[in-house]
Amino acid sequence: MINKILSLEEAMAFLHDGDTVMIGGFMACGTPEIFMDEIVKKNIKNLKVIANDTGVPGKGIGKLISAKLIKELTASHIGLNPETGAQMTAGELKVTLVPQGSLAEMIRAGGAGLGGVLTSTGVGTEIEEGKQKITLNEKEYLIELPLSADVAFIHGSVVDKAGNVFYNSTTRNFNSIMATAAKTVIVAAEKIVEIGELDANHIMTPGIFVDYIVGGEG
Amino acid sequence: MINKILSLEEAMAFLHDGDTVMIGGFMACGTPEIFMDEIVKKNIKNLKVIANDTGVPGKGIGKLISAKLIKELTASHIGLNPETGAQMTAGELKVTLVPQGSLAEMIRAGGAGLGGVLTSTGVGTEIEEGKQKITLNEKEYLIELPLSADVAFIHGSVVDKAGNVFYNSTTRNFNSIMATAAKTVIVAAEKIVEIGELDANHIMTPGIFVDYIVGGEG
Amino acid sequence: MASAKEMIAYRAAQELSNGDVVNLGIGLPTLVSNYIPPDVHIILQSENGILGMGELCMLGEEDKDCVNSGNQFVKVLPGASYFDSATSFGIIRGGHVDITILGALQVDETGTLASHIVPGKMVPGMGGAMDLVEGAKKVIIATTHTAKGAPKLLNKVTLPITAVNKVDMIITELAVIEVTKEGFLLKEIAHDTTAEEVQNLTEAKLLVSSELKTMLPYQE
Amino acid sequence: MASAKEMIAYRAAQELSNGDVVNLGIGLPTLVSNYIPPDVHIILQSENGILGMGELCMLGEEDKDCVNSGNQFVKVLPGASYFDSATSFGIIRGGHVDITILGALQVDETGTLASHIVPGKMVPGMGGAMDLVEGAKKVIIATTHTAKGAPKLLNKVTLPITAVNKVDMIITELAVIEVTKEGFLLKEIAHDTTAEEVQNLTEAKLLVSSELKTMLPYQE
Repeated sequence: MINKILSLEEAMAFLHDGDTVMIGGFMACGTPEIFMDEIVKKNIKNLKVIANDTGVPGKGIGKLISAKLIKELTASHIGLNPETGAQMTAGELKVTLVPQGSLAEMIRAGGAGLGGVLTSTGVGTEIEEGKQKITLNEKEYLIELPLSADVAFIHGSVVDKAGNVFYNSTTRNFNSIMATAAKTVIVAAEKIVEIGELDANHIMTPGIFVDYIVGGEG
Repeated sequence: MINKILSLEEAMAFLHDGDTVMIGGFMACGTPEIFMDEIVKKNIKNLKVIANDTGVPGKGIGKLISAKLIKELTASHIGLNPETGAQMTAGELKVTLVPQGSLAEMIRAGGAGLGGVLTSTGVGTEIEEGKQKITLNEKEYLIELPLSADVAFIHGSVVDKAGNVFYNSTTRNFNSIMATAAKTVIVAAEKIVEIGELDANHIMTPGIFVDYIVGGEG
Repeated sequence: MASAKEMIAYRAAQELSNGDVVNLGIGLPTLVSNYIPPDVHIILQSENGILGMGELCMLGEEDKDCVNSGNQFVKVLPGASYFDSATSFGIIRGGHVDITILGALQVDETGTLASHIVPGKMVPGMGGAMDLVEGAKKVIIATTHTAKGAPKLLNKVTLPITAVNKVDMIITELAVIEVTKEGFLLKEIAHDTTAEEVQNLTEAKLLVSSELKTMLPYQE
Repeated sequence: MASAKEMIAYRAAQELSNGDVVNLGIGLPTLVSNYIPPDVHIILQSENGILGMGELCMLGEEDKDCVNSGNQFVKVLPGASYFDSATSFGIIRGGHVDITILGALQVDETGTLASHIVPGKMVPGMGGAMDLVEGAKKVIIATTHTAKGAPKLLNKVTLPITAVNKVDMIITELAVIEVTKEGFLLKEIAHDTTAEEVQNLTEAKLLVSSELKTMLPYQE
């Protein structure tokens, strides 16, 4: 069996300046904080981040915002972090806002090898801009394209040594779909267990999606 | 709390001649057999069935085939039930074959309110026929449209009285996605438990998708 | 004396029926759950991944892993379930939410809504609002009738649009308005106002229902 | 003396590396799992919803809920997981299966495959084959070199196509052939044959590798 467990330092070697990075969590719930801290510590810059939101200042992705490490952001909501809006207004940060449900489907499509999905969400709004539209049965849809990333940083509540992940309660959110959509997937585990300790029925992300495991989260 | 538990007889009142019906299972594993038997008993005809396959003679959807109750079939595989092929050849049964992964996405799209999904599966094959194609970044995709049904008959290993479903092992297959894509969803439960007995983290189909529960399966 | 927000939330709660799957937006709509009649059992969805959400946690009751979409610690009821964001918006976009109650910056007489952005001022992003308004079977806007005296119920939305022709009903402290093909239909007014007064605070023309009623007054 | 099928399965098994996620088609490809070198640990996917599939069950070992895609009772290994069909084909279509080994009716020199239908004769349907061939990182066809003497490796597929330009490698009892942009490249031949004999049983032209090797002979 391949050893997937790395130290925080080893794991961070997979992230480089300018990479496209998916970061799990919803308003910092289920965001892998140890990676946020380490990215700040290592000062890895010009990141293109795909995430639901940017948390709040000092929490979750808010840490990367405060340290001005993000160059481009794709998210559904930035309202609870005024620093994000300020950097956007100052032209330091390029923000692409995407409806939350479309964002989830675009990430899923990236992981599932779909060329895109058709959604009526956003039809008739600014979300249409630059997107291809299609009419089926007299209803208009936007073609939303898949998203993928160089690295996904996710949170796991219980992770076995094969990389199988169980997410507790509402920490699942974007973590399980992001695990499918990046070249390198690194999970911050609250608890690491032996292979076989997780019930095969309760595994939410199969281990094949997880490249590396770092302990010490949460 | 609304009572969702019905007798087999009561549940079958929701199915009518000519209905479009989704039936869960993969080669009869996870197919709700009590409903198959009851449909045959009640002789409900001219059904338009959406399912992965038609099982084998005498098992799963094979029971409906043997009784000649299916008029139109959308499936990915019929090879292990020679009666299906015979009825097709005799012009008694209209069969539309769909790649298994596309079938799963089409059902999911039906439940998730997507207008369709783009897949390269089937490009350059007979599957293209009658379908809209689209080229994105120099790659061709088929637009696969959502599927939905009047009634979905699914199997559940453990079902609580609110309709939350846990599927054991490989019985999940098409059951969980079909539960999202039909007007009326009826689950054949192997075991019915009180509300709260299933761990909220282990529920695979939230109870809001399940209209009725029938015990006595498996 | 109840505040306008309390009055709106109270009235909106009366729209909910037993068994409804409901998603409440952040802010005023969240208050609705305080006023649901005791014999009405609804299933609250939170788009970050809960069906069967319960009350906010009191201090000391928090489970660090269980929050609502407003990032508040919440309890869940027996029979609740958790899921990921793709599944959550499958529930929403797929029409499995019976009612969503949301706030608004502007609504117009075609049911078009602006709720997520004020260019140059407030740029929070749409979060889940666009999908909710697109996908929920019934969309109720719960909002103060005006913004510091300026009408919010317009002939035509001027702010960036959140969703086109999707609002079914508007509940304010002054009125209950149904969005029909003919435009705004005034169905109820508060006991201390008149249809004329409501019209004066509304840019779009109000059709007055032949069965105009008095809004159910707020009760503790 | 090993049968052609055993020889093919044995050779195909040598293509697997430690950690590979592998999906084996029904029939001949399923035999491959019997010949995986003991130091190679792969993760078998079954498209009905398993990662980490183990051996077939012996009589009396069956769990009625746990079958493979050929509807046989199987065991699962520690670390296995179950999932639904949409997730399963997300794994397949999304390129998370490293290798799929499948049978074939015909393959042509462009890597186009026919495997699922013979009009008027055999109409089983494509099952998961179209998605597997489309999505797997590497597609290996494990098949007898001919069908009762008739070539299966053609200039151009004549049966209904399963997937276009997707086959990477073909393993038969006589040869190992790589599908390159220039066409079929003969890389290995069985110890008891010659490149000429293989060419005689192949419709399409074979380019012979400058490093032509003898196939690893079958060992128990």
